[in-house]
Amino acid sequence: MTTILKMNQGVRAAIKDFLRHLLETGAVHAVFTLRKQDSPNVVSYSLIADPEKLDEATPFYPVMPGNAGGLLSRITLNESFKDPVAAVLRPCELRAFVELVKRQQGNPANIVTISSICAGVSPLKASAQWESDQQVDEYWSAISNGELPPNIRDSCRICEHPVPMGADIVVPVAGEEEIDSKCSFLLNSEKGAKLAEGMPGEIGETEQEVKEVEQIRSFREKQRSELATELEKTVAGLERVIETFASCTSCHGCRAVCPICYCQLCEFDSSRSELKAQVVETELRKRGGIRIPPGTLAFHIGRLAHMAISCVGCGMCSDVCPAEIPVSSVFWKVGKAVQELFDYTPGRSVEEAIPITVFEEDELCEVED
Amino acid sequence: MKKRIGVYVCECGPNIAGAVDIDRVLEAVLSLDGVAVAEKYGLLCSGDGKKYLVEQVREHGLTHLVVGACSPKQHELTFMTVCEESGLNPFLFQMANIREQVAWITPDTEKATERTIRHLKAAIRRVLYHTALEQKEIETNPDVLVIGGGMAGISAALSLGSSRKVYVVDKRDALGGKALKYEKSSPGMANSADVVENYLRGIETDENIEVLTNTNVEEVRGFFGNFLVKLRENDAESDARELRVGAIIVALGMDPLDSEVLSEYGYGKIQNVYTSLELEQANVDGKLGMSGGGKPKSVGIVHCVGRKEAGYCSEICCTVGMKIACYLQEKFPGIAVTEFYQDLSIPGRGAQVLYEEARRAGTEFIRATNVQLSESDDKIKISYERDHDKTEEKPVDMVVLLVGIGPPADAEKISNLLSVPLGKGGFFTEEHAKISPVSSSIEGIYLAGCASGPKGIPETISQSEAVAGKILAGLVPGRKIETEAKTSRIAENLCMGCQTCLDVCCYGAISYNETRGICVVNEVLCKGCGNCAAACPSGAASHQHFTSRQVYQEIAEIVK
Amino acid sequence: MSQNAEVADQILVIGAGMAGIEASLTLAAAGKNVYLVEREPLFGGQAIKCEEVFANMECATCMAAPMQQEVLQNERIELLTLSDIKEVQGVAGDFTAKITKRARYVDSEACIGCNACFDPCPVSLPNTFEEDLGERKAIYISCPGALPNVPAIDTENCVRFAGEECNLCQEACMFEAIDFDQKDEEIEVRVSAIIVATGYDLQDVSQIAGVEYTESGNVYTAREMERLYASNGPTEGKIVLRSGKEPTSAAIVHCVGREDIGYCSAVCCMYSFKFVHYLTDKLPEIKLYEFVSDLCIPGKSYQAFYEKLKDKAQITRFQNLAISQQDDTATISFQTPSGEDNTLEVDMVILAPAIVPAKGASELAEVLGIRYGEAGFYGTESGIQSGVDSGRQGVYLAGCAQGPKDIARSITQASAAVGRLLASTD
Amino acid sequence: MKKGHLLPAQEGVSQAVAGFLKRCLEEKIFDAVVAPLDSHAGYNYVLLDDGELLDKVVAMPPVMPVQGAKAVQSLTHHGNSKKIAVVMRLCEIRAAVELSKLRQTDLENVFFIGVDCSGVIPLPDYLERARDKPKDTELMLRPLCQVCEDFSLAGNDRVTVVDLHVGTMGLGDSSALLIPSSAAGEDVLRQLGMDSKPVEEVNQWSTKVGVIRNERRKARKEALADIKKKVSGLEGLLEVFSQCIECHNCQSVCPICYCRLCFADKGTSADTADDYLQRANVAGAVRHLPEPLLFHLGRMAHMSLSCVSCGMCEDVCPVSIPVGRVVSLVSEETRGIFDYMPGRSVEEELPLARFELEELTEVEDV
Repeated sequence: MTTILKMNQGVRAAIKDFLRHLLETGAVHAVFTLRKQDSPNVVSYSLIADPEKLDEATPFYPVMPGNAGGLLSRITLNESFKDPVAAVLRPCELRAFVELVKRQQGNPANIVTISSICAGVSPLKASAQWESDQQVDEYWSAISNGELPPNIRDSCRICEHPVPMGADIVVPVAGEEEIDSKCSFLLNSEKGAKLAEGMPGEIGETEQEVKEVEQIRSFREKQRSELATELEKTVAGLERVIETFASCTSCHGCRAVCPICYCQLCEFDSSRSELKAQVVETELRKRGGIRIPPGTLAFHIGRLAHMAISCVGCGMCSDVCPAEIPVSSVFWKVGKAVQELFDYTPGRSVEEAIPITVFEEDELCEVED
Repeated sequence: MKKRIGVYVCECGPNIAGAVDIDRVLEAVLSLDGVAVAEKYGLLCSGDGKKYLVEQVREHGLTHLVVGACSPKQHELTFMTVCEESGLNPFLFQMANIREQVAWITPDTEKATERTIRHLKAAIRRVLYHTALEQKEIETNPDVLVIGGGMAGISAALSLGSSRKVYVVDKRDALGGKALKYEKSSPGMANSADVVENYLRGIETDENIEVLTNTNVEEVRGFFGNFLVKLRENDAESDARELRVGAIIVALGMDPLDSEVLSEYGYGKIQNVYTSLELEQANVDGKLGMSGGGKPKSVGIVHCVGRKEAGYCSEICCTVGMKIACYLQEKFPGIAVTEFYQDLSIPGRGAQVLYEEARRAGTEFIRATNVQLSESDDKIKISYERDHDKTEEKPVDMVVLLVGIGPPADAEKISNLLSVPLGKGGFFTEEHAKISPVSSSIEGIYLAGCASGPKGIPETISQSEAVAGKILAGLVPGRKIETEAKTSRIAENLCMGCQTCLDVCCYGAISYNETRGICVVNEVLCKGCGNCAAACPSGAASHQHFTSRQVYQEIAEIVK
Repeated sequence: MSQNAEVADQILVIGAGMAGIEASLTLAAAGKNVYLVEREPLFGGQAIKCEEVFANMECATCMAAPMQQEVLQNERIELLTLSDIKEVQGVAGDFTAKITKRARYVDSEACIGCNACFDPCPVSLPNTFEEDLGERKAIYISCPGALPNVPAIDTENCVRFAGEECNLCQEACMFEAIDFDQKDEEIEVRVSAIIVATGYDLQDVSQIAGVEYTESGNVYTAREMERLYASNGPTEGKIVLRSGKEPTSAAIVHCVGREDIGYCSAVCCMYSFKFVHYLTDKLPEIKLYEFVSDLCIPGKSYQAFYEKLKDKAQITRFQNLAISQQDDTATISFQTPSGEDNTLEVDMVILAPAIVPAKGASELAEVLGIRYGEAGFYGTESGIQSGVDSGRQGVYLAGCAQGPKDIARSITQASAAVGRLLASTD
Repeated sequence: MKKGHLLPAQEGVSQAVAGFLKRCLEEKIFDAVVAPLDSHAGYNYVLLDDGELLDKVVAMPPVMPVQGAKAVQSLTHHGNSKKIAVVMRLCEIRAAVELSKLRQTDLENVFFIGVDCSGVIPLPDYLERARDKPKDTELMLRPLCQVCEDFSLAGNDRVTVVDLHVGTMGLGDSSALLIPSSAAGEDVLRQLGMDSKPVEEVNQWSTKVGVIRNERRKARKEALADIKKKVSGLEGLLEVFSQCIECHNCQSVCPICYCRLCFADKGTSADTADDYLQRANVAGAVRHLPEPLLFHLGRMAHMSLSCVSCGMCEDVCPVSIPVGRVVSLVSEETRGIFDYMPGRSVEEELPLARFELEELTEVEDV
């Protein structure tokens, strides 16, 4: 049984009202969410303490200028919030935060998490060109038509976990056809239920497990299997991997925006990864030539090894890639395989240990003996 | 270990107590994380106050100390000593200046109290990020290397020889330098060669002084108290000799301005045009006179040759000109000597005496600009502008050019060897032109004589004795020297080896490690100025007591 | 300071200007114990009267203060202010000096320098440290920032010492630092050597023929100019005439009194051009004249300084110069090098007087038994030597006491005196 | 007039250059060559000593996926004993020269072969369209390429580090010029028995380059004036950089940004969650990270003097900030103060590493 708060207003207005309610009642001291900047069509994550500033908040804006889970982990890296704060996170952002907490990179104390059943976000390259609200309107009208919005990130199209795991409050968005006139908040935890006290609306109980509408879910599944098949062809096998990453400019932007890549100095930027004279000699002798700067592929393989187990599939990496490499798709493919191997879902819960940190006697028996 | 910060506010009589509500301040800071005690005291810098602090640190087992009182300039050292006495590392201490920066300038008690809280919070937050630093002591070698065996070098060596071994190195084949070429020294007109020879005898008889002529300095490594010097004889196949010394004196002397200007005066083309040095030499050799052997009846002495090009006044040429006038008048009675000067630079009493003597002997002084020489019949025609307008001419038999003083020819080479920079005019740069005129920016390397700028012999000797004073006081046999605790560090994993820090380090404290491709700080040499930390774009270099983190933390609290 | 320390390790330094400070610090570093005797209630000499010093226009107090602080904090240096040397007996290696330490009437240990005692004092009088351009009380420190930061009572002007029942300052002091019962002390010290660094004075310009200078007119001495520009001076750095007006024109006259004293004072040309910087810095519109006889700007860095400033003033060569004062102006009459007579009227005249031996120099020389020349400077400038010789063994000279020189040379000579001293005792 | 050797190029400039380089390798004039090769899906710099690989040389690729200076850096950062010929654009060579001043490249044994550059297509545009339709004339060059004056050595005294230059402009399709521009360059031609004379084609080439340069110069003025208007004042700066998502791609691909870890990535601020909360309380709301503007200003402070205006940064910005143009503008102004030209010569010292007695006098107080 889950407690549910039903409201007779559109979700975008309702969430702002809810947040305002939290601030005004002092239930939380600040809200971490997307906020419009002074420049038109620019949003960024902000910590908002003044209820008046909530007018600028735009929690479900279909753009992800950074994985908020990663950002929240950096803010709470040294110590947790001392006063309660509400954070509005997309499911993949919430899962990234959980992964980071497991790795001691963030501290969840005093944070109430509000997440949504996510319909996806626009690629940054596209949203950077928006000059009006047209694309945003299209996004919301697609949702109210029960469809998956157009022009969203590839990673969103194939997203396996649009339903958040472990959030205190869940706001259904994807598939809600009356999204602009009514909405409901699922109060998953006691904390969540307590926060909703005093909000106008009808409190009830629902047994029904929240789902995306079937249409969207099946669409995403179809996309996933198509992508998987395609990736079998394009990525599997060394030659193809090389080809996929051939246009990599070594900007390492994928690492910079990846919420899971929390290292200050990446192994692949360190002096250990610099070209060594003897490598040059060997390569010249063997092949007559060597690509410089070297290590393009090694970087991606290495990064896969380090973080694929925790990849939450948010798609930031693909978004910032100047060479249009489908980084996130490759990572999804590899991540999925590794995660399945250990029956591990990154970000499912803080308690679930990261597979490489625990030893199970009977694991990986297939590769032994 | 859990952090236990003690916060103590000094009432400073009515100075702070009268302007700030100290009790409210204490209450506010006591609730902060890590603060174990917060107390006030009448006068913390008093004997009782210091005793009180020592007891407090011990009693409460404090790990960090914060004092809110006057300016750190006044009592930071006092309280750091308190830390030491109480067994706390003195760098785990931070002082908030709440007297000068708050109490004295904030009439409103309410505001002053708020500000005091901010200042203390900032100090508390900063001290959390302090690390214990250690003051190290190192053994020293008291011996001294003197580079250059002219007047500056030998007088320095003589002052030092009684207490330690002194090595005097000169690339030439004998000591004595240029002063040996003068009959007399201006302005005092004492017999120069006699004095120099006297000095040289002193050097010869001093067992502690080793003279190495025909020798070049090849390499210098190390730091104050522990230099390792490699020397090699000129053109010799022999092995390099290695010396260990604690201090180095740069006494390279001067060379006349190597000036194309000379040829503008017809030097080298017109007969009987000499430089002052040539004339001195001829005088000492007893060959003073015209090139054909005759006696000159009239001589023009041209001042400020090369001054405009060099951009500075060489200080001693005016008196040298007068000295030469005296030589000439003594050797050739009845001779007409004219000095063509721009400005007479004759500071002090001695110079005035010489000037008056030259005038008494009949020397004519003409303020002249645009002096030009040309041959006319068997005379030299000097044309010049008097008082910037009238062009006049004067035919003379002989002309002496007073050529300015330039840096020693070896300046650049030695500068590179020692990492002591050259500055204005190409001379060695002093640590501070006014209050540290004989030290270089590198501790343990000193400058004497004309190496740091033109000067006369008395001033040169004064500098040599001053260097001796510095060395005798600072490098005592058997005494260790303390190094700076607040030094810089370079993080190996971040350093790209670009050596920008090396360029900006004033103390030669950073070296480049070829094998590892990174820069390394020598903690003994580092004075903690922080230049490297400011210049390093990647933040690999940082100052241990002023890390970005410490500074940001402090600022963050102040601007909250 | 340890009473039992060997005499060999005790040194007396007379005069706590830059040279005396440098000598004391170097001696202390060498492990010597130093008595640093200063006549005035503050120390730092003439340098700290300047706001900035040539050629780098460095803040003089910022340059001196760290050295002064070091003196105050150094356990090996005992600074005796308000003190005079009365007698010196003995020979090199064992001198006995008698010092009179005049009472300050303020306990230096108890006083924290909060200045609370000034306000209530009923007496105001011209501040001689400020060349009488500002006022002070009978209990006073010479200027903000003066060290030691402990006031002194001027008994000649204090009403209590004139017999009145005043203890206002004592009442204002929270630290019970004011002690009217303090007495002058006679101190006897045994030292192995003495360094004399008593500095210089400026020639009294009112005695110079042809120069009309009164303390109320528009003619100023160089030192008055220094205090006018000083941020801790009587006008807090505002350049105004005694009338309160800003000058629109000023003439800086070099070599004042040079003919009388018969030598060049070495530093006046440089500081006269420094004044061009001072004046144009504060009063950009001011019209400036420099009256120059011979430019004396020796050394590698001084000419560049001159070049930077020379175009900001009209430079005139002169001979036979006379100065007279009017109500709002001053008039300079002079001859150009070609002999033409000329006059110039300006709002302000600044004189660069000659550097002469410090007041009482010859008397002190008699006490110390050292040589002094015709002009009254100690030692000699002749011969080939550094000038630190005083003519008496064990007594060394440093700084302008030996002859006019700039700060760098004073400091060099102070180190040299220490060098000679240490070399002879090691 | 410069002297040059006329190189037949009926099969294209790339093949002509490949042929030349092959001969150099055969004659052992160089131990190896660095040149852009057409490989797999893009153009990569390759170090090679096998002449056969030269068949894939593309003298002037239409894109710049990696700034060539980075290739030289990765090869020579820890010294280099091989004699290497490097074929690159002038902006890449100049960046390599800047890096040598920062001790990131060792150019002792490097022989630079410059090539006339007609500009490159922004990487995303190229990948989207031009890869399949290389002759698509609709495609615009990088904004900074459109206003670049230093694209050729003809009439250019601002770049003195090239040993040999390949001139192609104004010569039609069938020939190219080899212009020796250093003693080493002349020496190489001599060793190969290739004469160099003041042929008529040199004139043609210079004229054509001159015409283009004049257009570019004009365009540059306008473009910079335009950008100056945009970034003037704090408001303008904030606006231009407000979209920044702090991916720092601009810094990672910048040839001059050689730091392993950027100051902005070090997290030195160590702000706690509470600090953010307090700031939010004061301001009502705060952006999650330090203003991106601080990062960009800091970067400009560090590298703008050495900026070669290659435009890499702009290519990789996922949110299309004209970062390259802004830095280029700032660079032009800061360089002007010191009369400094990045990559002009190896000897010209970095202004910040050198102390001049007489500099910045306008900000000094006497």
